[in-house]
Amino acid sequence: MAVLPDLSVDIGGLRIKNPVIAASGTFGYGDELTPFYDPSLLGAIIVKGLSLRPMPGNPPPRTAETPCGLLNAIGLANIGIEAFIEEKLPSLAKIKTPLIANIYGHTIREYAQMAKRTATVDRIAAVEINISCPNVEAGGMAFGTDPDTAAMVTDQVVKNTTKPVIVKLTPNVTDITTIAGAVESAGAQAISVTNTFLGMAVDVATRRPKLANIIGGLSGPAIKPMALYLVHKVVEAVQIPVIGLGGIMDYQDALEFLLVGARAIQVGTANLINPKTPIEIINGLTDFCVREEIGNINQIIGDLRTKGEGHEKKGNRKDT
Amino acid sequence: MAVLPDLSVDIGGLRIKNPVIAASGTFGYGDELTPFYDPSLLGAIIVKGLSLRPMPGNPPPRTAETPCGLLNAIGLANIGIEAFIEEKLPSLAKIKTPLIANIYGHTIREYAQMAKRTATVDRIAAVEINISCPNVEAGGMAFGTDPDTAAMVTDQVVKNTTKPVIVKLTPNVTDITTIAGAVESAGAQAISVTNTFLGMAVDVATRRPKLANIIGGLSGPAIKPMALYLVHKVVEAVQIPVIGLGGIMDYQDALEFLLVGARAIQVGTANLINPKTPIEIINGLTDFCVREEIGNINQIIGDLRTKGEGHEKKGNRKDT
Amino acid sequence: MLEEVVSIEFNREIGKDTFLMGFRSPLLASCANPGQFLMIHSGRETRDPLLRRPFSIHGIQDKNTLMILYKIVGKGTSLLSALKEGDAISLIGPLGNGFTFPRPTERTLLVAGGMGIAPLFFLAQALKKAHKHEITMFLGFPTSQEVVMTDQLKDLNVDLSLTTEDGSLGMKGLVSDLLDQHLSQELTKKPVIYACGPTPMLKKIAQKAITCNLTCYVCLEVYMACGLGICQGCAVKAANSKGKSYHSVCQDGPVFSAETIDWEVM
Amino acid sequence: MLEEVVSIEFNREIGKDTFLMGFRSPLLASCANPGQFLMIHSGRETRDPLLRRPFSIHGIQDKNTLMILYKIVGKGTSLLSALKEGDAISLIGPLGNGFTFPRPTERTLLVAGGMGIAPLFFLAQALKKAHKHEITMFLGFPTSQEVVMTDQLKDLNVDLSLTTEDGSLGMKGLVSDLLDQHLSQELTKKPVIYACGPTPMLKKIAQKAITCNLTCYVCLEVYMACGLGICQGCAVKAANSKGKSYHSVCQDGPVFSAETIDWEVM
Ligand SMILES: Cc1cc2nc3c(=O)[nH]c(=O)nc-3n(C[C@H](O)[C@H](O)[C@H](O)COP(=O)(O)OP(=O)(O)OC[C@H]3O[C@@H](n4cnc5c(N)ncnc54)[C@H](O)[C@@H]3O)c2cc1C
Ligand SMILES: Cc1cc2nc3c(=O)[nH]c(=O)nc-3n(C[C@H](O)[C@H](O)[C@H](O)COP(=O)(O)OP(=O)(O)OC[C@H]3O[C@@H](n4cnc5c(N)ncnc54)[C@H](O)[C@@H]3O)c2cc1C
Ligand SMILES: Cc1cc2nc3c(=O)[nH]c(=O)nc-3n(C[C@H](O)[C@H](O)[C@H](O)COP(=O)(O)O)c2cc1C
Ligand SMILES: Cc1cc2nc3c(=O)[nH]c(=O)nc-3n(C[C@H](O)[C@H](O)[C@H](O)COP(=O)(O)O)c2cc1C
Ligand code: FES
Ligand code: FES
Repeated sequence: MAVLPDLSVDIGGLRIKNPVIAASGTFGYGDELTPFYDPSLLGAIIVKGLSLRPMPGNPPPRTAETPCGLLNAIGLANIGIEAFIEEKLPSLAKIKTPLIANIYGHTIREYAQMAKRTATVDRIAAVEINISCPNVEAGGMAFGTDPDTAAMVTDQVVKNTTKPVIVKLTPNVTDITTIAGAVESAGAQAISVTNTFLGMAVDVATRRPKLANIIGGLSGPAIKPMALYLVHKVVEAVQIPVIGLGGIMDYQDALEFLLVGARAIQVGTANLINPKTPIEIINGLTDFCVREEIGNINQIIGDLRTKGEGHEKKGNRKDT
Repeated sequence: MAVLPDLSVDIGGLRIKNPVIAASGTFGYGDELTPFYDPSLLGAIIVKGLSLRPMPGNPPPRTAETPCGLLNAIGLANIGIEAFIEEKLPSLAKIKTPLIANIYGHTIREYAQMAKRTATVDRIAAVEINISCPNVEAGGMAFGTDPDTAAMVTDQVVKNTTKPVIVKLTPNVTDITTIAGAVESAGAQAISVTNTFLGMAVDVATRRPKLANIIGGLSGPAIKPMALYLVHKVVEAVQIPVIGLGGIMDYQDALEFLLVGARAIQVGTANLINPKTPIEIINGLTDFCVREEIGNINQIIGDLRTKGEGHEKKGNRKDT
Repeated sequence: MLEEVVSIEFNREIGKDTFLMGFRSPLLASCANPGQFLMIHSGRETRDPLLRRPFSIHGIQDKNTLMILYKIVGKGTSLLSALKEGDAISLIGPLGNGFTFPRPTERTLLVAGGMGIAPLFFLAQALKKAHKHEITMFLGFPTSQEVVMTDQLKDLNVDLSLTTEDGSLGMKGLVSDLLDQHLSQELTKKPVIYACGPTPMLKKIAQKAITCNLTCYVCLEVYMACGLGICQGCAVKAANSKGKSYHSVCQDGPVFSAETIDWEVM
Repeated sequence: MLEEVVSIEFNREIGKDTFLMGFRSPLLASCANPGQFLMIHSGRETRDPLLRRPFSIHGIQDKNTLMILYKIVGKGTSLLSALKEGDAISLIGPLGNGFTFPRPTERTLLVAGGMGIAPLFFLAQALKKAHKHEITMFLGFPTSQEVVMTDQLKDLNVDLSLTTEDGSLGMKGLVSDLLDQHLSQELTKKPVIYACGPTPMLKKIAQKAITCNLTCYVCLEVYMACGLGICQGCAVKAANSKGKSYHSVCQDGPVFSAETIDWEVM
């Protein structure tokens, strides 16, 4: 009876078959979770953050659990963009979904160089600029906290690649809308909100920080309400599509982000705990649409209802 | 055998018998939790946020639970500073611990007026300036996100009262140290870090925000790692004492804040769940000091050990 | 008002997703009144769920056992339902103001929607005990599988009428329809109404009662963070805007006289 | 590597705060090797604790039952210990690389500190089954109440020596002292060492083995977020800085040849 709903969405020129994307740094280089399901089922995959040259990452311990959250200070351990393209990409041929390169540079020049390197690689469908990593010394988050610098990085990447450019913002700013506006003006085709929140934890038995790096980035369910707020703000501030992420663990969480206006969502920390999360979310969204007689997922996007006082509308579910 | 440790600390000229303070907005006007224990046992009590005139607060729903967190948009519902002083204070005479007034103004002038009003009230031991409430239209957080405005408010309050002045900062800024530095220069005697983080939540069944106010402030264990990070940063940036808060639920949490350098801590959301939390923390800290042979709580404050790599020092607990 | 860790005596499913839980607490049992509630926390090691959950006191058994009746609607109630005999829970209570009892001669009409039966059963029990009141009770449930407590109410000699939304038992419709029907008849004696259930139902009933000039008490269920009167989270708009604008449900309620609430915004 | 929700067959305290848990999983049991581990999540409704916890596979019973041996040290293990027969847990495994077996003629020395016994018992079992190896085993525990598995090891005909830190059973001291003593004797045949336990213990043993030029495998316990090789969280410094600087314990280990680790920074 039920026709399957159309879950496809468009993020800045990149059409994906469903709005569920694997977040950078929580999905390896793309095929690590193949024992659990076929990654081709995902809307897209954003690979581990890549830098111009290989990076060893920070000393351990690199992760610590906090209430409903995960602190990490991986420090962008990666094999470098060259090795990724030459050695890793060929083995990902069998994955039939867009691969998005997440790039991180120590300088604006490095961002530009990496953008150029992606330009000629067919298998890379889009570029996500990471100007929001809290775990590296130079660059990283610093590029994402100032509108002018954020715009400069964006501009250089846009000019040097043929691919759609997504800018991933940091939440650690006073006003995220000014940064969002700046990167939109600089030519970004989409914005990802949000990277991790700065945090730390102390082991009281040893009186030492739980991370060798002392500080790290907080992710997971703990940050969901803050990430949702930021997505809400950015959606109101820009015209380009916003990809929402931060603490999404199930399809209801995903729906929250879609309702505030995210065009697509990313699953990060949840992959580490339940690798099948993205698939469960795709199935959950499909079932939800069938149940609510929604033919196209775009009907949900941005359909947050803010009129009227109180919760009197509870239970008034259907209007499509 | 064991002599009881000295838990007393000094916060900007105010000496308190232990470093455990009830946070504003989570302890009523001071005597509401008397059925559970004698509030005189606390280091100090910060009463519900007061404004110049009574405020009714925001429409409901005003609170929503998130993973390990609580969103609130109370909107500073309070009886006004005059009614507090005239009607409430007299009934608090039996509470033998310093009462701190948490004040919030719509304008700098209002802050000054309230400061002046406290100056002659003996029972008010100190003033905590709330320039960080995310739940009111005018003023509130706006005063806390700009160093110059934050300094102006501080300056006016300091000039108009005889009491020690504590400034309570918002975490929703790019660089909290600039705000901390500004209020220190303006004469603040202590700094409280932190108020709530901006957040929101959506009820997917009704497609409505869970708060009538749409956005609110996030508190509770979820924010602990971020609050701890901010305290760590502010302690490094200023000379005046820092009071740490955000997600403290037990004495280990309290120890984390003391170890990064907080001179005292506040208990907020935990009061709502387990009213006896502050007492359990005081007892926990006492036992900890006895166990570790620490005679004075100040020996713990700031004793975070950051040298050396890895967690090899685990178990190396004693050095007093 | 006290905090106590108690041991669960029983926790059994008596209707679809509906559980009856009992725990020994002589102290609480000795001072609990119908309409009052408890704040309950089940998790010991975990901070999720974070807050306590409010539940009406549903009754007292053998003097020392307190009961709650609850339905699984989310995380907290789901975890609660997994607890077994002997497991410990922490509770704070009794909280709030209970029902104002009718005068012995007044006709008493209880209207319960779903779990609204929890406090109203306790009230019926107490009224029968106090004055052998004649009680009429209208009960509404979504469907027959969720119908509970009817036998016990019959044992109390309550004059019972039942609705289900799908018509699988009793009359088909909402419990407020039953009340409307009832009030449309010529009544010899004006009833005092006690209502508990979902907000939209209470709104209908309260507005009807106000129109008909009937005394009506409602027991409100709103989202509560503390239940202790310290967070100001449980506000409902007060009808008379001259006084204070909001009531605190946990302190000023949860039982309110219908005309004290601004039903327009509910 | 697969994810499976299994039902607990038993979960009993066999020493102070030390539990033996068994669950039916024919699939996992058929492919598990000593030294490999599982990532386990107990909470269903709650997100706290958030992450799975890693546990060594401790053995196989009746072909289909997998076992873990664990100690309560925090929130996750405490919640685990509260689970009962019939409760469901989710597990992912088998993960990581197991132990490289010694040649049948090699003298085999197992050194376990505390819960380090978990994988080494499985190894002893497997070695006895494969080649009837002669096995010497040094076991260390904090105190006699925490001593577990010694009877089972004796049943396996393992040559057992025991230390406790407080001297309440066996020799007083650390298990690494026992090894030092042993290696200070004139040995006719160089042993292959297999060690598992707290990092400071492994460090001592590994450095000793390297000095004595002995083959030594260590099974490392570090904080793991995913256990699946995707987060890069479980890094340990590699000895040979020419190659890659860090190993991933969950993927490249948890069993490592002692000389591949940079013990200076451990
Ligand atoms: C004074 C009082 C007495 C109550 N007595 C009973 C009772 O006797 N039996 C019973 O089954 N329930 C009772 N409730 C409601 C009960 O508190 C909620 O069902 C419970 O808190 C839900 O917790 P949860 O974690 O399972 O659901 P959540 O996961 O928190 O929420 C699930 C759904 O329920 C809604 N919800 C949550 N809390 C409330 C609330 N307090 N009021 C209305 N909707 C809510 C949420 O918005 C959401 O849609 C009472 C509430 C109050 C305020
Ligand atoms: C490959 C591997 C195999 C393991 N096998 C076993 C086993 O068979 N039996 C067993 O009892 N334990 C084993 N562990 C350790 C076990 O994973 C931890 O004890 C458990 O994760 C603690 O969880 P918790 O929530 O109870 O403690 P938490 O509340 O998370 O922490 C409590 C304390 O334990 C420390 N801790 C937490 N996790 C680890 C870890 N992974 N390594 C070292 N210290 C840690 C914390 O720093 C803290 O001091 C193994 C660990 C690994 C990596
Ligand atoms: C272990 C780990 C590694 C990460 N690495 C990267 C990275 O390389 N590049 C990046 O842009 N974000 C990285 N992130 C951030 C996530 O992509 C995501 O923005 C963040 O975790 C919030 O989403 P979540 O709560 O769903 O995890 C990493 C996060 C984690 C937990
Ligand atoms: C219900 C509620 C009301 C609050 N009201 C105030 C207030 O009036 N003034 C203020 O400065 N902070 C207020 N706060 C913030 C707390 O004092 C505290 O800064 C914050 O909740 C973080 O600490 P916690 O995680 O321990 O709760 C309120 C917090 C909550 C949850
Ligand atoms: S629920 Fe906190 S004041 Fe009522
Ligand atoms: S624990 Fe995540 S890569 Fe090893």
